[in-house]
Amino acid sequence: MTAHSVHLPVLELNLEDYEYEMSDYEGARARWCPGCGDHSILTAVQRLLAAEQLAPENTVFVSGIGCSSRFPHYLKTYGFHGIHGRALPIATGIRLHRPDLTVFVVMGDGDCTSIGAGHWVHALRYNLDLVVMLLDNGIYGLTKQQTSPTTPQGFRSNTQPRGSWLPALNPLQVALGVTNTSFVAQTAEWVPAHLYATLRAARQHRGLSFVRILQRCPVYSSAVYLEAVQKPSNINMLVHDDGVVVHELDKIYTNQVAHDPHDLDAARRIAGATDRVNLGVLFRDGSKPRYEETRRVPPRTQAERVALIDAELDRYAI
Amino acid sequence: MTAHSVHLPVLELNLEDYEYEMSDYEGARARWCPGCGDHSILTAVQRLLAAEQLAPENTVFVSGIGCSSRFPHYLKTYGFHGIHGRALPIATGIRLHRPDLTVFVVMGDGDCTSIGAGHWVHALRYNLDLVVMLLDNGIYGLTKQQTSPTTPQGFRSNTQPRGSWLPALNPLQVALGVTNTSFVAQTAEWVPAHLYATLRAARQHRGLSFVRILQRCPVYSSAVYLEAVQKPSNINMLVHDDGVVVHELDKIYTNQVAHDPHDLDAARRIAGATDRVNLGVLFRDGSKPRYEETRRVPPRTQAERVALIDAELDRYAI
Amino acid sequence: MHTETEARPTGEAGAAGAARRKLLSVAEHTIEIVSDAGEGAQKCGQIFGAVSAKMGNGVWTVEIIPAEIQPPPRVPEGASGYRIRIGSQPVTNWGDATTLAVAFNEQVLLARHRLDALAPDAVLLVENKWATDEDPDIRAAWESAMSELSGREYRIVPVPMEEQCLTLVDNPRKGKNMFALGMLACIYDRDMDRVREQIAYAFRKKSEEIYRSNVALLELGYAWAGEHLDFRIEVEPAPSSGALVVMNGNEALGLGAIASGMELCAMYPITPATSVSHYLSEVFERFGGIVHQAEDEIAAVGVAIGASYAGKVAFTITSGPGLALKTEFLGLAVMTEMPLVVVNVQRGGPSTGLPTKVEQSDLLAALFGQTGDAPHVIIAPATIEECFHVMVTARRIAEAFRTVVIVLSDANLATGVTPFARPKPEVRWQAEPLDLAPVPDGQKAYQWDPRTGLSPRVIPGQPGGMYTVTGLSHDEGSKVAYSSGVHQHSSAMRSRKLAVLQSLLSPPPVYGESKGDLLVVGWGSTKGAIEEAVDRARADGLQVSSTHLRFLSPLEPGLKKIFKRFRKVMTVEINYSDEPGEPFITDENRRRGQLSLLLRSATLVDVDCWTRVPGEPLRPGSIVEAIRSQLHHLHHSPRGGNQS
Amino acid sequence: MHTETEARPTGEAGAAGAARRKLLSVAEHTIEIVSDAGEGAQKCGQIFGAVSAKMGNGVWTVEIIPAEIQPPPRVPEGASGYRIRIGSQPVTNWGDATTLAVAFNEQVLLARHRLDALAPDAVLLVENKWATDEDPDIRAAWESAMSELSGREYRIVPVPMEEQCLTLVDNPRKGKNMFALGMLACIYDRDMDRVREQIAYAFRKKSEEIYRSNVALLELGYAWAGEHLDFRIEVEPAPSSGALVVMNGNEALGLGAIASGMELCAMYPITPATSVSHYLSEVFERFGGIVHQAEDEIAAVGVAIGASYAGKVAFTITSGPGLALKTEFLGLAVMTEMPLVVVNVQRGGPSTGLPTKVEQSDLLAALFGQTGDAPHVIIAPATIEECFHVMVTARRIAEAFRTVVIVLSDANLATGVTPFARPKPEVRWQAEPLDLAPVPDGQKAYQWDPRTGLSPRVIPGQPGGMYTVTGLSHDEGSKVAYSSGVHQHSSAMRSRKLAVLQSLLSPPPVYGESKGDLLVVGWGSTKGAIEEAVDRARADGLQVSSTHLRFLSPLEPGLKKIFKRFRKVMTVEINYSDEPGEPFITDENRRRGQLSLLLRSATLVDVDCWTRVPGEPLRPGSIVEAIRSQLHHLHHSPRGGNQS
Ligand SMILES: Cc1ncc(C[n+]2csc(CCOP(=O)(O)OP(=O)(O)O)c2C)c(N)n1
Ligand SMILES: Cc1ncc(C[n+]2csc(CCOP(=O)(O)OP(=O)(O)O)c2C)c(N)n1
Ligand code: SF4
Ligand code: SF4
Ligand SMILES: [Mg+2]
Ligand SMILES: [Mg+2]
Repeated sequence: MTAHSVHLPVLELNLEDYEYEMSDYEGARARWCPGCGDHSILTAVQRLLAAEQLAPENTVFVSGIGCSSRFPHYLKTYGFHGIHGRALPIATGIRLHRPDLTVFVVMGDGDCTSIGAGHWVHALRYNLDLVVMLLDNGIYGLTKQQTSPTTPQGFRSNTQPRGSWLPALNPLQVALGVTNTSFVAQTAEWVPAHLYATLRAARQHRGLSFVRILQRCPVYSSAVYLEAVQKPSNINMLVHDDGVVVHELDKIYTNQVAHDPHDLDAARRIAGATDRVNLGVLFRDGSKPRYEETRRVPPRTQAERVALIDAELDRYAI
Repeated sequence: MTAHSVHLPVLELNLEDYEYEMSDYEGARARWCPGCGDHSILTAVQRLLAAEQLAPENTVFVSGIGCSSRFPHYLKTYGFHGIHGRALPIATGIRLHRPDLTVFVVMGDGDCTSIGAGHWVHALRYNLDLVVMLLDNGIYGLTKQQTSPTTPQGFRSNTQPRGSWLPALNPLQVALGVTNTSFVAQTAEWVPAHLYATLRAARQHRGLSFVRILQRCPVYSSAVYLEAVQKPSNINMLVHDDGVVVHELDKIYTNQVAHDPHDLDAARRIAGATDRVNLGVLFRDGSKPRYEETRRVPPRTQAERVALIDAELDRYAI
Repeated sequence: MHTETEARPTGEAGAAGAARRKLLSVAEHTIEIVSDAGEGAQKCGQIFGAVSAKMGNGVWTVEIIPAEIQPPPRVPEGASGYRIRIGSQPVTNWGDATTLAVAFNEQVLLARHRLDALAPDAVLLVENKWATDEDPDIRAAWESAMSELSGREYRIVPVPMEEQCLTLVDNPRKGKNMFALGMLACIYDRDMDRVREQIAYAFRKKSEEIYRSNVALLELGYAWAGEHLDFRIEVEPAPSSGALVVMNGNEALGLGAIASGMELCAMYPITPATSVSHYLSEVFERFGGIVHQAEDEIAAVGVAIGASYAGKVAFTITSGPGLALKTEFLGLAVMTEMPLVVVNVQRGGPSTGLPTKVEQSDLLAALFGQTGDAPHVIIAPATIEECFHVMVTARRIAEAFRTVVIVLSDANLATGVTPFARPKPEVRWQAEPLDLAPVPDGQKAYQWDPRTGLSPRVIPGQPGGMYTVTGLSHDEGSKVAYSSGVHQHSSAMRSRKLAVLQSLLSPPPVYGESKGDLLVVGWGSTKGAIEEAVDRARADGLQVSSTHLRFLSPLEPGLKKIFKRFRKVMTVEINYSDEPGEPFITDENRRRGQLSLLLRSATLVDVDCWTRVPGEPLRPGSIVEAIRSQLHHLHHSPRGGNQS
Repeated sequence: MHTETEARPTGEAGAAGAARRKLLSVAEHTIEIVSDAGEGAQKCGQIFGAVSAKMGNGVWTVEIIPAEIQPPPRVPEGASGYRIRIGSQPVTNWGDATTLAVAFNEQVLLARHRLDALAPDAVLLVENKWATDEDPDIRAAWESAMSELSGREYRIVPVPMEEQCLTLVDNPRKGKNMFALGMLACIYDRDMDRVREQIAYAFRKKSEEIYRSNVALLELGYAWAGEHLDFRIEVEPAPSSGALVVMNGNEALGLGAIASGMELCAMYPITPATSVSHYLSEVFERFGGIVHQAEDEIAAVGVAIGASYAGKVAFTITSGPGLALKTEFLGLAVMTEMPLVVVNVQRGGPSTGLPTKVEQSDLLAALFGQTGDAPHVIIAPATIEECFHVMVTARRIAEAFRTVVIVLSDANLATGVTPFARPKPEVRWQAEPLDLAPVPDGQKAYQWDPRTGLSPRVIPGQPGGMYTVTGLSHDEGSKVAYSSGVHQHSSAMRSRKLAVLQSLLSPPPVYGESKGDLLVVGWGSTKGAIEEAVDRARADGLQVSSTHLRFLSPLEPGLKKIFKRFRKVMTVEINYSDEPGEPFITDENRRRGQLSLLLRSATLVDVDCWTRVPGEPLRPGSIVEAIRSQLHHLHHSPRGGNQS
C-alpha cells in the first residue's frame, strides 16, 4: 500500500505501517443544514474508508449537483463534483482508464432518477466496479424544494404546490429491471450501523453496487420518512448471510425477514412492497460480466506504439 | 367526426358518411430497404387507422431519428419526425395541449433504449394516453450497423467488431420496472395478424401502451431473429381475454401460454425468459393515474384571462 | 470608525431631544438588514420596501442570500438579509453601497464589509449582546470584528435589540426583525399605519396574536429609536406617477407569460430561473395553464416544442447549464420554424459557475450555440417592468415569425424588486384561440413568401393540412430535400425573417446628448446603473451618453450611425473580457465583452468594452470610474478616438 | 448532345484502328462510376483511384452516397458510386465536374446530371440494355432520360456491358463493375499488372475463383474498350514525392489519434463522424486503446472527461447534433481546465439537416456554444494529411494548456481520399506515461502562473494532491469561491491561456503575392479548392491571393496586417450568409459567413464573404467566378476597397 499525508514529510513516514484513521479522510467542513441526513452518511463513509484502509490518493468520489453532491468536498480523497445528473459517465471514464482507483459515486434523487435516469440505467448495465450511492431525500434540496421522481404522491412542493401528481418512482424496482444489474440494496442514514454494514457489503461486491440510502432533509421533506424513523416497526430488516446482518439492531428492528439476495423475483416483490420499508441487500450476483474487465486491453509502451503505427501505415502505403 | 381529403372539394364530401380506407393514410412511398420489417409495421398501422376510423387530421405520429423514425413521412396524417431519442417529450407536449388528438410514437431501439432511455422511463411513469412502438431490430440501422443496447451479446457490429460486450438490455423488463407503467406488450412484424391485434389492444388501452415490436433488418442484423422467424416453435403466444388472442395463428404457433396481464410478477418472469420469445400482452392496468388527466385544467377565454390578470395584479398593487 | 459605547439617548424627554437630532435630508439612501438565515431580516426588509414604495419613494430591493441553505449561525458565509435603496426619484438599480445597516450580529456585518457592500461612512446599527456574551469565543469574535471594521469611517451604533425584545417576548430570535423595522420606521419617518397594514398583510396567514406581538415589537423599536438615536433621515417621496405594482423580475416574467396567453411552462428546476415556475405553479391553473416539471431540460424544451406544434405557443424557462442542454432541440425548433419562447435567466458561468449570482455571459451561447445556421430572435428586458412586457412581445414575434425567441433576463432582474406602472392587460396580447379550419387547397407546410420568408402555420387538427415536420433539410412542402438548391433557399428563407423583423424596429434612443466624446452601450439589467452613471458623469461635465439594446438578434437598426457621432464607443457588460495591458493581451488577441464582439463585427466601429464579473450587479459608481478612465485615455492618447 | 447509336469499332483490326484514335492529353481528368447501390461501382472506383495513385497521379476521390440505405433500383435518388479526380500534379479537391462517367443505368446518370455534376462536354459511357428492355416502362424511362440529357453537349456512348459480361458470368450485376474497370484501364492506359494486384488486394478475403472471374471481366472490358472506343485519355503522372499513404480524412483522424498516444475514444454513432470509430474499433485495441460507444453523446463526453481527469487525455468524436448535446459538459471541461480533445466532423445543419453532406457551419457553435465565458482552442485541419497531424497537435495543446481543444473536420475531408506524405510517428508525439509522483508540499490544484494562466496538473493517485474538481467558480485550491474577486481572477487565468497560445503561433502564410486586389480567406477543407481557384484567377491576370487559417481560437496573429495589404478581403466558406441585394438585406443586418463575422470583429477590416450551402464541396470553378465578380465590383464601384 502506498500512502502519504501532505502534512508530513514524505520520507519520514513509514508507509507500510501507516494506518489511516477516520480523520485522515476529512475534507472541508460539511456545510449541510443541521440535522441533514447527509452528515451521517459522510460519517459512515469515512468509517468505511478507514476500515478498508483505502489510500486517500487512490480513492475518488464522483458526484453530480445537489446538496448530496457536495459530498466529495467534505472528504480528503480525490473528488469530482461534476454536473447535474452526469456523475456516472464521469465515473465510467475514470474506471475505464484507471482500474487501480477505487471509485465511489454520490447522487441525489433528482440527480440520479430524473435528469440522470438514462445514465443510471446504462451504468447498471455496464456493471463497472463502482459503489453508487443514491442519497434519496425525496425532494430537490439544493434548489429549494421541488418535486423529484421519488417524492411521495401528494407531497407538496414549490413546483407541485397541490401535491405531487404521480406515485413516487421506485428506484429499487427500476434498478432490478435493468439487465446485468448485479447489486441492489437499501439502507437508511438514521440507522448508522445498518448504513455502514450495507456500504461495506457494497464495497466488497465486485461490480456496480447500487445503494439507495433513505435520507432525511429536515428543511424540505421532513415528513417523508417521519413514520419510518419514529416507528422501527415500520421497517423490515432483510437478513441473509450473503446480505447484511447487523445483530446490534435486532432489538430495535424486530421485523427480520430472511431474504436470499440471489432470488431476483423475491427481490422485485420486496422492492415493490408499500406496507413497510425494507432495508438490506435485495439483490446480488457477482457473476455478471463487468464491462471494464471485458474491455481491458494490454497496455503499450510508447515505443511499441510507434512500431505498431508504422506497421499500420504500411496498409495505407502506395 | 370531421374528415377531409385535400384532393376533393371540401363541400361535396358528405363528411358524416365518409369511411376511411387504408389508402387514405398513405403518405410518401416508403423508402426502407426491401425486406425491411418496417414495411409490415406500416401496413399494420394503416390497417389499424382504418379500422379505428381515425381522422388523418386528428392523428399525429411522432418519431425520433433512425430508419424506423422515417415512419411519419410514409403516412398521410400529421407527423413529427423529431430528433434522436426525443420523440417522447415531443409527444408529451402534444398530448398536454391537445388531448383531442390521437398520438402514436415510433422509435428505434437505439432511439428509445439508448439515447432516449431517460425519457422512456419517465414517459412510462407519466402514463399519458399514447401508443408507443419500439421498432426493435437490435441494431443501429440508419447509421449503418453499430451495436445498440438490444443487440444480442456477441453479435458483431462496426463499433464492436469482436461482438457486443454485454448481454442485451431487455426493454420489457425495464418497462415493467417503472412505477406507473400501465401496458407492456411484445409482438413481431413477421406475424402480421398478431402485430395488428397487439396494436389494436394498445390503442384501446387508456394510458401509455408500450409495444416492443421485434423487427427484422435484413441488411444489418438479419441473424437476430432468424430462429424465431424460422421456427414458430421458438415462440410462445401469451393468450388471455384481456390480452390478445389471434385464433388464426393457433395452427402455426402451437405454444400457447395463458397469461393474465394483470399479474405483474408473472409478467416480469415472462419478460425475462430466455428460452423462447414471448408474444402478447405482458401487462395491463387501466387504473393507473394518467398525468394528462390529473393535470387537466378548465380552459379560459381571452376575456376571462384579462379579468383574472387584472385581479392578480391587484395583489402587487401599491 | 466611530463606535458609540452606548447609543446616546436623544434627550431627556422626546420633545426636548428632537431639537438636538440631526435631520439628514437626502435624495436617496440605501438600507440593509442582515442576520443569520431564519431570523427574519428578509421579511423586515420587504415590509420596509413596500411601505416606502407606498409612501411614494422610488425603491429597489435585493435579497442578500447565503451560500448555503441553512448555514450555521454567526458566520460570514451565512449573511442573509435584504437591501433597500429608496429615493426621491424612481430608483432603477441597487446603487453603490449601503448607507445604513441593521445587523443582528457582527459576523454577518463583517461579511458585508468584506464584500465592500458598505459605504465608507455608513451608519451600522448592530446588536450589542455579543460584546458581552458569556462565551469567550464570541466575545473574542466581536472584538476582532470590531477591529477589522475600524479601518473605515463607519459610525457603529451598538443596539440592545435582544434585551429590548425580551421585555415583550420570550424568543427574541422571532421578534428582532420587527424591532429593527420599528427603528427604521422611526429613522426614516415611515407612516406607522401603513407599516401596521403591511405587517397584517405579511402575516395574513398567521394568527391575530402573532400580528399583535409583531406590532408591539415594532412599536418598541420605534420608541427605542425615538429615544436613543440622535439622527433622522429624510428621503422625500417621488412625484406620484399613477397606479403602480411592485414585484421582482421573475414574478414579472411569470405574469407576463400569463398575459401573453401562453398556457404551458415546461421547465426543470434551476437557480435563478426556478422562482418563475414557483410563482406560476401557484397560480397558472386558474388561468387555464400548467407548469410541467419535466425529467430534465431536454425534455422540458421538447415538451414545449410539442405543445407549440400542437397549436399553442409554449415556453420553457431555464438558466445557463439548462440552456446548454436545450441546444440540440433549439436547432430543431429553428429548422422547423416552430414558434417557441425560451427564457434564460442568466447566472454566473461557465458551467455551474456562480449559481445565484448575476452575469450577462450567455449572449453568445444563446445566439450561436446551435450547430448549423440557426437564425432566431433574442430579446433582453432592461428593467423589471420590461420583464412583464417582453413575454407578450416574445410570444407575438414567435408566432408571427414562426421562430424561436430567446428572452435573456438575469439574476439581477430576477431578484430585484421595484415598483412600476401597472400594466393594463389586453385581449390582443394573447394568442388567438385555436383555429382548426381546413387548410386551403394546395397550401404548403412552409409556403414561404420569397421576399420575407414568412409562411402561414398549419397545425394538427386542420383538415387537408397533413404534413410531417422534420429537422432534415426540407422544401416548402416539408419534404426531405434531395436536390441541390433547396437547402440554400430554405436557409435564406429562415434567415430573411430576421432582416424583416429588423426592418420593423427603430434605432435605440440615446440617453443624453446624441453626440459627444463617449457612448456607453449596454443591454439587459444594467440599464438603470448605466444611466445613473451617465447622469453623474454628465453632472461632472463629461460628454457621455448611453444607449441600451433590447434586441440582440436581430440588432436594432441605425447603430453605426449613432456610434459615429461619438469619439469613442464602449459597452458595459457583466461578462468577462481581457483587460488591455495584462500580460500577453494585445489588441489583436483580446477577448472582448460579448455585445462588443457583435457590435464590432456588425458596424466595424472600434467598440471597446468595460466588463466585470464580480458576482453582483454593477455599481453605478464603478461605471462612472470606468467612464472617467476611458475619457482620460481619449483625451490623453495621441490618436484618441476610433472614427478614422 | 452527341449520342452514338452503337459504339464505333475503332478499326477493323486493333493495330490499324489505333491510328484513328484520338489521344487526349490532359493535365487532369475527373472520372465517375455510378450505379444502383450494391452493384459495386464503389469498389471499381476505389481500385481505379488506388492504381492511379500508385502510378504517380495526383488523386482525390469521393464517394457518391445514395439517400437511402438500400434504395430501389433505377431511381435517381439511388445513385451510388465513386468519383476520382486524377491529375499530373497533386490533386487537392474534388474539382468542378466529371469529365468521363460510366453509368450502369440511365436513371443514376440522370441524377448526376440534375445535380450538375457532369461537365457540359462530358463523355458518358452508359449501359445500353435499358433502351431495349422488354418492360415498356423502362424503355420509356430511357427515352425520357435521353431527351432530358440532350440539352447538353454530352457525348453519350451506349455500352453493352451486361451483354458482354454474360459471355463470361451468369450474374452480370456482380461483374459489371470489373468490366467497367477494364474499360477505364484501357481508356486511361492503366498498368494492368497493378490493376490485377489491386483486385487481388480488394478481394483478399474472397476465394481465388472470385479473383479469377473478376480479372477475366476486367480484361474483357479492357479488350472491348480497346476495340470499340475511338479515344484515349492521357494524364501524365506527377513527379514522385517520396513515400506516400492514401486514406480518407476519417481514417487519418483515427490514425492520428493513435499516434498521439490517446487511449480512449468515447463516442456515440453519428454520420459523418462514425467511420472514425469504425476504423478505431477495428484496430485500437492492438495499440492499447478502446472505443467506448456510450449511451448518448452526453455520456460519451462525460466518459472522455472522466478518463482525462484520471490521467490520460481522451477524446470524443461527433457531428453537429452530437456536439450540441455535449455543450454543457464542454463548459465543465473548460471550467475545470480538463485536457480534452473533441472532434466534430461537420455536416449540413441546422438540426438533423443534411446528415451526409459537407458544411462548415459549426464554427460559431464550437466557439461560443457554451454558456458563460468558456475560452478553449479550435483547430481545423485543411487537408486529409492534416487530419492525421492535427490529432497529435490537439492532444499536446490540450495537455500543455489544460484546455479543451475542438478539432473541426467536415464531411468533405471525412470521405475524400488522397495520397499524402507518409507520416513518421515519433515517441514524443505521444502522451507521457502516467506519473504518480507525490505532489510537492503546498502545491495547489490550479497553481496558476499569474502571467500565463498555466498550472501543473494533479491526477488521482498522486499522494498529497487530493482535491475536488468542481464546475463551481473556484480558487487556486479548487475551493468554491465565496468571496468576490476570485471569479474575475480565475476567469482571467482561463482566458489568458489563449493569448499565450496565440503568442506561440505564426501568422498564416499567404498563397500568392503578399499584396493585391483581393485576399480570399478560408478555413478547413476548402483549402485545395480555394488555392486552385486562386491559381486559375492569377493565371487570368487577377491580383488575388489567399490565406488559410488552422487556428480559429485563438486566431492566428498578424491577420490585420496581412489584410491591410489587399484592397478587399473576402472569406470563402461552406456556410450560410445573406446575399447582398436580396430583399430586406442591408449591409447593417446582413448575416455573414461565420469566419468573416469573427474576422470583422477581431480586425475591424470590412471582411466580406462568399458562402454557399450546396450540400457538396465547393467547386474551384465557382470560387473563380466569385473572385471575378468581387473584383468586378471592386474595379467598378465608386468606393472600391475597404481600407479607409
Ligand atoms: C443542468 C442542470 N439543471 C438543473 C440544475 C439545478 N439543480 C441543482 S441541484 C438540483 C436538484 C437537487 O435535487 P437532488 O438531486 O435530489 O439532490 P439534493 O439537493 O436533494 O441532495 C437541480 C435541479 C443544475 N445545476 N444543472
Ligand atoms: C443526437 C444524435 N445522435 C446521433 C445521431 C445519429 N443517429 C441517427 S439514427 C441513429 C440510431 C439508429 O438506430 P435505431 O434507433 O435503432 O433506429 P433504426 O435505424 O435501427 O431503425 C443514430 C445514432 C443523430 N441523428 N442525432
Ligand atoms: S436542504 Fe435538505 S438535503 Fe440540503 S443540506 Fe439542508 S437538510 Fe440536507
Ligand atoms: S437498414 Fe435495416 S432497418 Fe434500415 S431500412 Fe434497411 S432493413 Fe430497414
Ligand atoms: Mg434530493
Ligand atoms: Mg434499430
